[in-house]
Amino acid sequence: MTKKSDVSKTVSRRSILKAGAVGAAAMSAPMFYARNAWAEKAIGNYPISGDTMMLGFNVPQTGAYADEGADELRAYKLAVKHLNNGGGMLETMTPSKLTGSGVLGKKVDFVTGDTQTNPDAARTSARRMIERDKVIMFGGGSSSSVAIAQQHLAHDLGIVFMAGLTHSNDTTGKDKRRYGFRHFFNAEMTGIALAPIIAKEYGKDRRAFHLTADYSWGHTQHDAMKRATEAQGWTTVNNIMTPLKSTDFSQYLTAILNSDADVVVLNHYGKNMVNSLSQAVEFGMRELQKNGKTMEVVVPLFSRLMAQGAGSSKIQGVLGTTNWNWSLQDAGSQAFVKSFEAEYGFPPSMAAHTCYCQTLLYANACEMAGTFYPPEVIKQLEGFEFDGMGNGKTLYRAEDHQCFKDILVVKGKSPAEKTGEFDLLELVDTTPRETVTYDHKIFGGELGSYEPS
Amino acid sequence: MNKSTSIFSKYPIPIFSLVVLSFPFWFEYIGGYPGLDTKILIWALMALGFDILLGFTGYLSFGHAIFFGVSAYATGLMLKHFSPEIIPAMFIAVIVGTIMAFAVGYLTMKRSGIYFSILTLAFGEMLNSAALSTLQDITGGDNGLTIPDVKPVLFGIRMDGLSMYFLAAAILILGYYLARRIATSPFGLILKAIKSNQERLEYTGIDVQKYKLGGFVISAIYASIAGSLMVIYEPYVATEYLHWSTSGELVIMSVMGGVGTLVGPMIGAAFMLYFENVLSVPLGEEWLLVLGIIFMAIVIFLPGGFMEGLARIKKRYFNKSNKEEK
Amino acid sequence: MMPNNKSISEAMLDCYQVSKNFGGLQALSDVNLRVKEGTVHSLIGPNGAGKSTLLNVITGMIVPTHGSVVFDGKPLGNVSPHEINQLGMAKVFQTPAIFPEMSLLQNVCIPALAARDGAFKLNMFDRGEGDPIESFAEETLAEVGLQEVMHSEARFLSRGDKRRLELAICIAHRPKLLLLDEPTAGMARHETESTIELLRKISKSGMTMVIVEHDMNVVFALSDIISVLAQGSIIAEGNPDDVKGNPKVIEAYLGEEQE
Amino acid sequence: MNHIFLQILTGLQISALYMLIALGLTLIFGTLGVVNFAHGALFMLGAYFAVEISSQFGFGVAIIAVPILLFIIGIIMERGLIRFFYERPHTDQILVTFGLAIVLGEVMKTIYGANNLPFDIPKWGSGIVRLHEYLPFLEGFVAYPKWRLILIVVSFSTVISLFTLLQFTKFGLIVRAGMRDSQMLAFLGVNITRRFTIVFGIGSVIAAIAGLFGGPITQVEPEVGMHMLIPSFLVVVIGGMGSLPGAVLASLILGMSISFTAEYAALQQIIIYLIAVIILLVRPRGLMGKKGLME
Repeated sequence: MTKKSDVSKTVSRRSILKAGAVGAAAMSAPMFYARNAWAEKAIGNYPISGDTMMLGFNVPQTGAYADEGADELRAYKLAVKHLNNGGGMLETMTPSKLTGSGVLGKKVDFVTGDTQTNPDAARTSARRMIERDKVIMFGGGSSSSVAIAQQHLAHDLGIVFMAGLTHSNDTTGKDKRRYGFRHFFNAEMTGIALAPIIAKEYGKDRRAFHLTADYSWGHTQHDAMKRATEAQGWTTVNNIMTPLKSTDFSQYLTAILNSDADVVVLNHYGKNMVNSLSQAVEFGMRELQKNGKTMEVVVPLFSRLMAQGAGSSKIQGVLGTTNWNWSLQDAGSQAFVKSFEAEYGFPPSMAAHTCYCQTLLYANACEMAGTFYPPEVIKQLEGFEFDGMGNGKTLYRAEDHQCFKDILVVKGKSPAEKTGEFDLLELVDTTPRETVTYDHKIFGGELGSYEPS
Repeated sequence: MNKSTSIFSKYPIPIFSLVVLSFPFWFEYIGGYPGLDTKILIWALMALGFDILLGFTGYLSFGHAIFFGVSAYATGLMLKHFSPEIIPAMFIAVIVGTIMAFAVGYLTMKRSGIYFSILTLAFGEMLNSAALSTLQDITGGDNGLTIPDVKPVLFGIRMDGLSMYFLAAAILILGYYLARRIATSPFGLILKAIKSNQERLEYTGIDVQKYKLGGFVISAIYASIAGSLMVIYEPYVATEYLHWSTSGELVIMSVMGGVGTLVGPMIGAAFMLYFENVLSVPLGEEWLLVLGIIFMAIVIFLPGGFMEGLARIKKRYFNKSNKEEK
Repeated sequence: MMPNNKSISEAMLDCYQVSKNFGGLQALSDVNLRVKEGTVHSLIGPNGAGKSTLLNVITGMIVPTHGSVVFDGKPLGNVSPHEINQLGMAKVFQTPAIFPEMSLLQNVCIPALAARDGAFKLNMFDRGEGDPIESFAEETLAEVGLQEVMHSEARFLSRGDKRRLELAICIAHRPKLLLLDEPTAGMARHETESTIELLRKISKSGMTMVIVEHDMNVVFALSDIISVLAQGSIIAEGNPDDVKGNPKVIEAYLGEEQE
Repeated sequence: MNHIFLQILTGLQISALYMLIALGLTLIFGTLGVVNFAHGALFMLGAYFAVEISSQFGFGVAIIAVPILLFIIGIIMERGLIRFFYERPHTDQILVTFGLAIVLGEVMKTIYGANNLPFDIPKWGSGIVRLHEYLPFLEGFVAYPKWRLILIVVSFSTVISLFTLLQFTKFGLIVRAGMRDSQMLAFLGVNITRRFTIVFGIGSVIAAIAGLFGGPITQVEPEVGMHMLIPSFLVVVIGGMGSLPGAVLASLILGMSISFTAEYAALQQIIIYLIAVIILLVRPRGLMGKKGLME
C-alpha cells in the first residue's frame, strides 16, 4: 500500500477512504468501470484496490466444532488454489465462467478468523476481515446462530456472506438476508426427504419420541420432522427439549423407556448427537421390543465427522440425511475428493464440501457479473442453476437464497461393512430436488435491499 | 495509590482522555481495525465498573454478565420495537440493569467468598437458560436478537464508525472520572475497608450490607451502560452476553490488568480483545493455548497484573535515577 | 421483669440476669452487671469463667439464652453490630482488628465518618482529601501517639502499635462506652505501661470503659470497680481493695491453679 | 412403579459421576484449602488416558494404569504449581487452576482434535440388564444399561473406601487433624506437607476413576472437563466446601432433581442453579459447610 493511502486511512477512516479509493480506481482503470454505471457507488469493500481479491474464511478454530472448522479451512485453501491455478470442480462445474487464473483478472487471496462457535466472537472476527483486511466476501461457520449473526453483519456492511455449515430453517427463513447465501440443505428438506424412507423401512404405524436440542436449529428440525413423519401416519408421543450443553442424556432416555414410543428421533447435532446416539444405543434402544416392534433410532442430520466420533458400532443401521458424502461417484464430487485427498491425505467432510462449493459459486458469480459490485454479484447468484458440484442439478433460489438439490438419505455402516476409517455412511436413497422444494413463504422473513442503507 | 510523581498521577484525566481520544488514529498501526477500538472501550467500561466491586470490596462475581446482558437485551428490544433513538433505549436499559442489580445484589451480597461467587454464577446461568429457552420468543434464542435495518441514532446523528467511537469514549472518560471520584470519596474508602477487614468495619458503626449493595449496584450500572453501548455499536444481541464465560472473561481481564487499580482492568480488557482478535490470527488454532499460558504466567509471577509489572519496571529504572539526583 | 427506671439512669450499661447456654454447657448464669457512667469497670476471673462470653453478649455477637442488656437506657437485643456501635459502644478486640492494607489515617477516618455521617451515606462523589474529617483523624492519632506514621500502611506496625491504632479507631467515634478485650495481651512490659497511661488518659476524658484483662497490674492500675467472674457467675464485686482481700476470689483463682 | 424406579436409578447414576468428581474437589479443598478448577481437566485427562490405554492394551490394563498415571500427574501438579498457592488468596488459586484447565484442554485438542474419541465400553460391561428378572416388584420389561449400574457401584465403593481411609487409618487421622488445624500439626512435628501431596494424588486418582468409568458416558473430548466442572463445583458448594458427606448428599440431591425434572425443559435447565440458590440462601455455608472457610 502506498504511503499516501496510509495517511488518508488514518485520518479519515472508512467513509472517506472509500470515496478516495473510488476516485483512485476510477482514474487507474477508467475503461473497465466506465462500462458499468453502478460502479460509481462504493459498497462495503467494493471497489477493490490493488490486484488481489481478498476472501475471509471465518471458521471455528477453538471450541466444540474446531475439527469441522479445520476441515472447512482445508477446503477453502483448496478452493483458492483452484481458483488461481485451475483444477478440482473448476473442470466439472457447469455453467462456469471460471478461468482457473484468478477472478476478473485478480489473484485470489484469503485471511482466516476464529468464530469460536460464538456469534459475538464471530462478528468481531468478521469485522476484522472486513475493516482491516478488506475482504470482498466472507464465509464459513459450523452452526446456525453464528451464520445468522454474521449474515446480518454482512448485510449491514455490504459484504457478501457465503454461509458454511448451517442447517436451521431460519438462515434462509425468517432471518434471511440479501447478502447471505446458503448452499447447505436445511431442516425442512431433511424432514421431507427422510420421512418417506423411514416410514418405508420401519412401517407407517410408529410412535415417535423426539429429543430436541433446545436451540433454534433443534426447534426447526423437530418441527420439520414432526410434520413430515405425521404426514406419513406416525404418531408423535412426546418431545423433550434438551439443554444445548448436555453431555448425559440418561434422564431423557429414561423418560423414553417409560413411554410407549417405539422410535427415537434425535434432533441433535455435533457432540449432542454423538452423546445422545451413543447413550440411546447403550440404553438398548436398538434392540428393545416395544408395541411388538423393534425400537429404532433416527438421526435426521448425519455427518461423517459425527459418525466418526460416535464410532461405527453405534451408528450401524441408523438412518439420516446428509448434504454430501465423499463416496459419491459423480464427476464433481470425484474431482473434489481426488484433489482434497492429494492435498491432505484423507477425504473431505460435508462441511468442507459446502465451503468449497460456496467459494467457487461466489467467484463464478463475479465472473458472470463482470464486476465485484455486490448487488450485481448477488443478482447473478439469485436463481443461478448449476451442475457438476455433487448432488446433481442445483438451484440457488432467488426468493430466499437457499440451494435446492437432491438430498441424500444415508445409513450408518457396521464395523464389518466399512472398508476404512472414513467409510462410515452408506447411501440408501436420493430424494429428488423437486420433492424437497418447499414454498419459501412458509417461513416468512425479508431479504432486504440490494444496497445496504 | 502510590506516591510516585509520574505525569499520569498528576494529570490522570487529561492523559487518559488523550490516550482514549487518539486511540483510533494509531490503533491501525499496531494491527487494530475500526470497530475493535469501540469494542475495547465498551469492555474497558465494564472492566472499570467491575473493579469497583472486585478491586474495592474484594467480592468476586461470576454473574456480572447478568447486567451486561439484560441491559443489552433491553436496548435491543427498545431499538427494535420503539425507536432507533438511543437515549430512551439506554435510559430504559440502565433502569432495567439497576433494578436487576438491586434484586441480585440484595440476595447474593448476604453471602461472601466463594458462596457469593457461586450465587452470582447461579443467577447468571438461570438468566442465560431463560434467554436461550423459555424466553426465546422475545430474545431470539441462540440465534440472538437480530435487529435488521435499524440504525441507532443520537439526536438524529447516526451512531456508527467514529461517531460511535467517540460516544463510547466520552462515556468511558466520564466513567473513569467518576470512578476516580468514588475511589477517593469516603464511600470508596469504606468499600475498600470491606475488602480489608469486614468484621472490624461492622464494629465501627458502618452498615456494611448497604455499602456492599451500593458498590454492587454502581458496578452493575457500569456493566449496564456497557451492555447498552454494545448493542448500539452493533445492533445485535448474542445470548453469550449473558453466559458465565462473559463474566469469566471479565475476571481474567481484571486480573491480567491489575485488580483495584482502575486503569489496570481497562488495560487488561484492551489486551484481551487485542490478543483475541489481532494476535490470535498468526497463532491460528493455538491462540487459546497461548493465552492460557500467558494468563497462568501472570497469575503466578505478577499477582498484581500489568500494573504491578509497570510498577516494577518503574521501580527498577526510576529509583535509580532518583538516587542519582539525590 | 425489668430493672427499675432509676437504676437505668444511673448505669451506662446494665446486664440483667443474663444466662447463656452453649448446648448444655452453662457459660453464664444469671449475671447482673451494672457499669456506671464515667467509671472504668474491669472483668476478671480464671480461664473459662465466661468473661469473653459476657463481652460478646454485650456487643450483640451472642444472643443470651435469658436476660437482657440495657445500654444507655436502650434495651439491646437482636441489634446488629453497627447499630450497637452507632448507639455509642466500641470494642477493642483481643487480636488487633484494624484495616491492614490501609494507611493509619484512613483507618481512623472510617470510624470518624461513621460517627459523623451515620451507618450509611451515599457520599460517593464527595472529596475525600481535604475533608475536615482528616484533621480530626489526625488529632485522634496524635492522642495515641501515632501521628508521625499516619501515612504508612497499618500492616507494617508492631503489635503494640496495632493495638494503639485499634484504640484510636475505637475512640474516634467518641463512644460512650469502650469495651476492651485484653488490651495488653502479648505486650512487652514497657508497651503495657504506656498502654496503661494511654487508657488512663482516655478514661479521664470521661469515657466509660469495660476491661477484660488477665494482667492484674493493669487491672489494679486502672479500675474503679472490678467484677470477678467464676464459672459463669459474678462472685465478687467492688473497688480494687475490696476484691483483693475477698476470700472467694482467692479460692476461685487457687481452684484454677490446682487443676 | 417402573417409572419411579427408573427415575431413581437414573438419578443415582447421574449423581454417581458428579459425586466422583466432587469428592476429589472437596477432598483437596478440605485438606489443602485449594480451590482446584483444574480438577475437571484431571477428569478429562483420565478419560483420554483410559481411551488410549484401553484401545491398546484393554480396559483391564487401563483400570490399573490410569489411576497410577493420574496419581503421578497429581503429585507433579501439586509440587510444581499448587503448593506455591497455599498462601495466596482463593481467587488466585481459582484463576491459576482455571488457566491450567484451559491449557490442558487445548493441549489435548492439539493432540487428539476437538472431535470426540469413541470410547467403547468393554465387552463385560456392555449391554443391558433385565432388571425385572431380579426385582419382582417391577412389572413387565425393565432394562437398564449395565455400564451405568457398574458406575453406580464403582462410585459408591470409592466413597466408602475414601471414608474408610480417612476414618480408620493413621494416615486418615493425621489428614483429618490437618484439615482442622494444619499449623498445629506442623508445630507438633508431623510432616503434613508430604501427606497433603499424597492427598492431592488421591484426589487425582478419584478423577482417574471418574474418567475411566464416566468417560464412556460423557464422551471423551477436550471440553468435557469444563462441562463437568461447573455442576461438580456446585455440588461441592451446596454440600459445604470441604465436607465429604456434604458432597455426597448434594450430588444425590442434584442427581435426583435432574432425573425427575427431565420432562420439564424450562425447569430442567435451571434446576441445579435453583437448588444452589435456595440452599445457599437458607444455609449460608451449604448443607454441611464449616464457618470461616472460603468466606
